[in-house]
Amino acid sequence: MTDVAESSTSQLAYGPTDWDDHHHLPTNTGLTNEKITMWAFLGSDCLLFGSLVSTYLLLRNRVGPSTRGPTAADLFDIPFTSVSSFVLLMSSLTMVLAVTSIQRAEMERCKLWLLTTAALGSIFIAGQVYEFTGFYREGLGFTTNISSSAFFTLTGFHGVHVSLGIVMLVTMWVLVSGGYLGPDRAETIEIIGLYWHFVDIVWIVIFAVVYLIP
Amino acid sequence: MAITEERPEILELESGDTTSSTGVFARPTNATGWRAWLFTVDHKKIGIMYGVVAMFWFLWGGIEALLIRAQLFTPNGTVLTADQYNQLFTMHGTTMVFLVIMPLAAAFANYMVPLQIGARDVAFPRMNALGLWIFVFGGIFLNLSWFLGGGPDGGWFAYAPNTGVTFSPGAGMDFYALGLQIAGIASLVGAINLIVTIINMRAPGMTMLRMPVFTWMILVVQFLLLFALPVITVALILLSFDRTFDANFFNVSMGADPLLWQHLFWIFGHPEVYILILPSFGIVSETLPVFSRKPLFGYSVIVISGAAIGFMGWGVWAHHMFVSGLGPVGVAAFSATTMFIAVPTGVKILNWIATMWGGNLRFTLPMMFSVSLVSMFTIGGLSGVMHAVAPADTQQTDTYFIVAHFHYVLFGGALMGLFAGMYYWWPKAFGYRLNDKLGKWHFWAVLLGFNMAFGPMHILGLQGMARRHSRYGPEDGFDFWNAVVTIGAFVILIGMIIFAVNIVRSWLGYKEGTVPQEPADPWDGRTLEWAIPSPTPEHNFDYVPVVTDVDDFWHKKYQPDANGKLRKVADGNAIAQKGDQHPHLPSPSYWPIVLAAALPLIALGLIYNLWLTGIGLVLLLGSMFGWSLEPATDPDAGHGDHGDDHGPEEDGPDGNDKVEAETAEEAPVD
Amino acid sequence: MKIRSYAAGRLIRGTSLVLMTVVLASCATGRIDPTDPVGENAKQIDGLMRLSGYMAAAVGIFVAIAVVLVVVKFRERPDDDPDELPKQIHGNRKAELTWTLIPVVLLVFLTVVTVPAVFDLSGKGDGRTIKVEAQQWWWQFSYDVDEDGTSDIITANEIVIPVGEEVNLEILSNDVIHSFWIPQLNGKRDAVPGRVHHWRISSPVPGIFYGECVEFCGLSHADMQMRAVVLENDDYDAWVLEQLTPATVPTNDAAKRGYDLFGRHCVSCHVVNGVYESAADGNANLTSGYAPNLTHLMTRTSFAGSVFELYKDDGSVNVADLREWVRNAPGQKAARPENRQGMISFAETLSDSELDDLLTYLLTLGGPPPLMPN
Amino acid sequence: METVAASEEDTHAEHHDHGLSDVGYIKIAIILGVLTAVEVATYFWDFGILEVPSLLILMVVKFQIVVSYFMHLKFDSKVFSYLFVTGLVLAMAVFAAMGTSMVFWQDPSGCDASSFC
Ligand code: HEA
Ligand code: HEA
Ligand code: HEC
Ligand code: CUA
Ligand SMILES: [Cu+2]
Repeated sequence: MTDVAESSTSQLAYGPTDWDDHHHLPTNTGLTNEKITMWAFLGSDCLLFGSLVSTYLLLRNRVGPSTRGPTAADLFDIPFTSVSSFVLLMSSLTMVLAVTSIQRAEMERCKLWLLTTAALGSIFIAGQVYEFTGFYREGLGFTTNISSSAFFTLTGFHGVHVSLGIVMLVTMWVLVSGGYLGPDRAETIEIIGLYWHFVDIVWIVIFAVVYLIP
Repeated sequence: MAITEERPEILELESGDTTSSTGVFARPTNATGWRAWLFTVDHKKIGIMYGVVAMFWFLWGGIEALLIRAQLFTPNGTVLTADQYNQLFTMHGTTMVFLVIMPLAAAFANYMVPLQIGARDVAFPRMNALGLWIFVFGGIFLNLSWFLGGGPDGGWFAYAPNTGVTFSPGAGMDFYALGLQIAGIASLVGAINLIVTIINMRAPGMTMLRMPVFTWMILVVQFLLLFALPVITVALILLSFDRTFDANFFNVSMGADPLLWQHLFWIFGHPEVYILILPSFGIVSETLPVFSRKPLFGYSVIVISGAAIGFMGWGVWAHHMFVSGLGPVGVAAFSATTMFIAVPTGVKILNWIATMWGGNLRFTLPMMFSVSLVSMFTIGGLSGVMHAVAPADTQQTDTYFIVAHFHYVLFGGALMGLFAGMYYWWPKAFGYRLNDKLGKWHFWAVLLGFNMAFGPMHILGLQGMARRHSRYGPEDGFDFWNAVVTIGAFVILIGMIIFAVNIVRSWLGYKEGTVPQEPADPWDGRTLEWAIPSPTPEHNFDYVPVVTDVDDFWHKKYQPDANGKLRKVADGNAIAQKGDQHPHLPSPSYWPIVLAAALPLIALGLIYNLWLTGIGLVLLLGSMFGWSLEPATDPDAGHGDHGDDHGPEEDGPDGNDKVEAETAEEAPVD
Repeated sequence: MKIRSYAAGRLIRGTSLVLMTVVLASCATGRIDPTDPVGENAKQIDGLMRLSGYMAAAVGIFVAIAVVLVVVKFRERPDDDPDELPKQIHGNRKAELTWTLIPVVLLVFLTVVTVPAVFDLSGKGDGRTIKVEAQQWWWQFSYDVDEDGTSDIITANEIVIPVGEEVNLEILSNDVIHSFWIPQLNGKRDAVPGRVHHWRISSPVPGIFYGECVEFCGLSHADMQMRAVVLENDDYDAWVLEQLTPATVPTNDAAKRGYDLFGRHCVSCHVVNGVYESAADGNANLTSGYAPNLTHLMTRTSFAGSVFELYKDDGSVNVADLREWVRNAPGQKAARPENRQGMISFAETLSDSELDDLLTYLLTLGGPPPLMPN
Repeated sequence: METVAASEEDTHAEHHDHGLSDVGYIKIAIILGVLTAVEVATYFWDFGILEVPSLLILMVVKFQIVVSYFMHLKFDSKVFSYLFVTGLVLAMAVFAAMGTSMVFWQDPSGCDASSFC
């Protein structure tokens, strides 16, 4: 290190160095920019869901003079939601299998797991849509009362995250199928996997805190 | 991150390379004229554009302030109606905070951080351009409200339920909520980009504790943004849903608690004030050593205290709510936490003074602004500590005592620091200095006007003048000082006009040749940006510098002689890089600006007609695909497209252009 | 050397001059004055404020001196050798520690005096309870004289309290957030819809103390003032008795015509106890549901958010302003009647003679006030 | 290269340990499934005062497992942990404080908005 500094004459304070000629510049951490980006984004998203969850918790039982209708919690169908939570949980397994497959260059398997994950995600979303319409039919719309506004906003935001994840997974499937994305790009799938798992852990929290804790 | 061979300027699809992205649309080639600016992905051009746009909004925010002051010049002023007044102070605060100070800091961050860490660009150049354009459109969108039925009228912290549809029926608050949302996206995109850049793209040898303090403070600020923005995002979403879709978050008759908004806003809002000040703290930590010809006193202490301020800033938000009905336990707790923020801040102030102590102080313009930051910010900080004494704050809050506090920290702190930065880095960015004489007039006019405008506000506050009051009566006894304040505001205006004149005259002079070309290192600088020519060449560094010390460039110039005494061994201008290499640079791109344009469309649609939102969404998705399908400038890049919601940056074809030209070897990272 | 001390001297003299002007000028005060505390709580707050102010000033002066010293002493001189570097000091652990610890000590001290004061100053007053309701853009005060849980006296904009008693306030809001502040009696407290906030005020001397709304509450936030009227105990009891008396139908002709007009135009919003009570429990014509109770209008010294004086200096009624108010309220004080915020205009509805009659009626509503502003 | 390149913060970056085998992941998933079943059981049977704490513990454990194994945080660079955990801890601390202050630290008022008390 000191060699570099001293060998460079004062004419060339920052001239070409040995280092420049023979090596490319690695990132300082040895990690890719993309993966750091995703983790930073997930750190940020913790605050987003933190705000939404605490908003729901603070508002779920509040009543005022013109409160009407049931609260969201009154209408929960725990067995049903348990099943869809389980489906989302298992999609994390298939996601991780997609990642390991592409890391081993098993493209067919990777495609299969990608699609499975997307399918499980879609089942979850379908379940959510079913749940929402059910609530609506029982008289709990978005504007009915304060707990419904908070509930639909929280779960809706989660649903939007899942849906975006599904879009990404399907896109990945297309790219892998078309041969545009090979094992050397395994990290892309891994990064999308991170996002997917994050959406899953958010649901773990929502399921426990919103649905199960009375 | 891999490195490429010499590459042609325009890239088609890599034949045979199945893993690079498809090149459906051509990228613009190195465009000239206005195109070179609209489609650029160069962090320096982007930085300059941030600055220009921010100065435009500064003019506008200043005019808003002057209208406010004109109204308050005399008792029962008749310049403005109450309604206009309310819109003006709301937009004045919002403009100054979100459209002036934040983007000015972003201007310096974008321009200087890559230079200070020895990088050729930021991690994701296209994302960088995206951030700029989203900010530009966000600002325009926010101000469109003036032409579409009136500006927002709820104050910059928009306390619910006054900002709900019932009490603010116009579209103004919709523009506020959605406009800040858009500006927030811009900041988030920028924050992630800069975090990754600083974590990952420093020159070899530049460890975290060898980074320039400015870069450090920018890093802290980006983390504050990263974690604070989601909170206001949620707050604004709740407000928008209430206003647009009839949700009940702040509907008291449904049982809402209005304090929820206050908590969410200030959980963002207090870190936000440190977002505003820390870049300026970083700037003066650069200028004071340079112009004192001494190293920064306690480099690591200053860095750590900066991080500590950022960190502690999360635990004090409720000091804005001392009279909101928090209850004594909360008030006492937040009162105590707030006071102790003075400790790391004080450490900085005293370290700066210690830096100057025993130095050889050159009173150039950057130095003058820096010293005025040190003294003026302290005044504001100390009144901050007075607010932190919660019982006393029950007499101060919502009076001009608070207005005095935050103008001292915002104008006397943040803005003074940013002006120091402008004078300091002007030669680096443009190749010439701003005229010294005009600059001095600017400085003294601003310093005088500033103290005339905001000093008496302390007195007015203690006399009981409430803020956000569109008038006061002759019986209140506020006339004299209000007149002084208004005159002070116009003195600031004069100072700022001198500044504008200075810019134009120096630029014309430079073009004519009467203002000299500045060398690479005009101030005897300490950090890497002075080791390259002025103005900065497009590729920044000919050769990536290898760093062995804090203030590495300075150590190249001054080395101990045989007796251990420091001697100047080289002239900075002579040893600076020549800027004569031509490494490959990322091509411009159409997509950032197109994608950004989709956001105001979506927002306008939410206010007026959902069809417009649909069109905006189509444009958004389309440009995301365009973005991903654009040919990479690097065979290693392009992970394909996936519309994930924080911007399709993972395909970052531009992310990898760190070192290309001289290096031939391809080596995978893992 | 000489030049330096001359510059320093000039600076010091200059600053002290400025400071003196500031101090002198800030003695000139208006009606609202937090720096002239009267109430017990306000006095306690004032003590803390002064303490923190002196501390801030001390630190500020220290920093200012240091900056001036540095700037004067270490500035570059023409005869300085450009190649001679000043001593390169990178830091000093002891110094850092000193200027970390000294502020810590100061702030610990400040915390130690602040925290108990916070608890001291919170909580209810031990005197009678008065309900304070804020709405756009005026204040309503209700008294439960017989303590049966319902309001017996409802008045607007002027809270009347007996001297020496620490009354307990229950602060509410009927629409948006406002803030209750009578600086000479106590600090401020927000009125937040959906919440009840306890606060207290007291004054050891009789008199009128001025206050205002200090949380931005929309269009006419600037015109939402209030007064505290502190009365000797006897006067207070007399005031209560008068307020408890309901209004009656006037006998005088003009006043009777005004009374009828009132019944036609005003009762959708205003209550006059004993005669017009239809609007009593909130009404749909206003977002907040409330307009001032006018039963004893003339016992107040001001009207419409205490923005207009009800009496002139000579003690006669300020008929001109009151008439103009009734004719065209939104022209006098910004409001959004179309959005049910504030009083509507009668400029189109009422003829001049009708206005005169109405005024005659309004002037029969109680009065004069127990205490006049001097 | 390694000598000059600044790989100071992170020395683990090189050996990208990608965690478990497929079978290992399946085992993890089974564990997660079982934990979820226990969670759901609280809905059918009464756990008394243990219910809320046990649900919270189960939630945290599940969270931890997914993050450590499925997201490899346990095996990956510390940089990622710092980024994520900072956000997570900040969120928990800030919102815990906000919730506490909104629920427990209120002025004692003990009456509703429309009556004397
Ligand atoms: C750049 C922005 C900035 C900065 C840096 C600060 C810094 C501080 N602020 Fe300020 N503040 C604002 C911007 C800022 N503020 C704004 C915009 C508002 C109003 C928002 C609105 O209502 O619209 C506000 C409002 C505000 C309030 C609420 C007032 C109210 O509405 O009732 C409070 C209360 O505690 C407060 C406190 C502080 C404190 C303690 C600091 C501290 O960080 C200051 C620390 C610095 C020093 C103390 C000086 C140097 C220290 C020494 C020399 C050491 C020795 C010192 C001692 C021992 C005391 N601020
Ligand atoms: C950084 C932030 C910032 C800055 C710089 C300023 C600057 C000024 N502010 Fe500020 N102000 C706020 C932030 C800021 N303000 C905030 C957050 C609020 C609270 C809002 C709320 O309550 O909601 C507020 C509120 C506020 C009020 C209180 C209103 C009220 O409560 O009723 C007042 C009153 O005097 C005021 C006055 C001024 C004045 C006179 C200036 C002057 O310093 C302005 C001087 C500037 C100019 C005159 C422009 C000149 C520019 C040029 C000529 C352009 C040059 C161009 C090039 C070089 C290209 N401001
Ligand atoms: C739409 C409802 C409405 C109607 C109708 C109305 N007022 Fe008012 N009035 C108000 C409101 C609201 C205020 C408080 C305004 C303020 O202070 O900003 C008020 C205030 C007043 C005041 C001042 C009271 C005080 O103590 O400050 C008087 C006097 C008054 N009205 C008289 C009248 C008369 C006379 C009429 C009929 C000709 C009338 N009002 C009709 C709503 C109404
Ligand atoms: Cu009521 Cu301001
Ligand atoms: Cu703050």
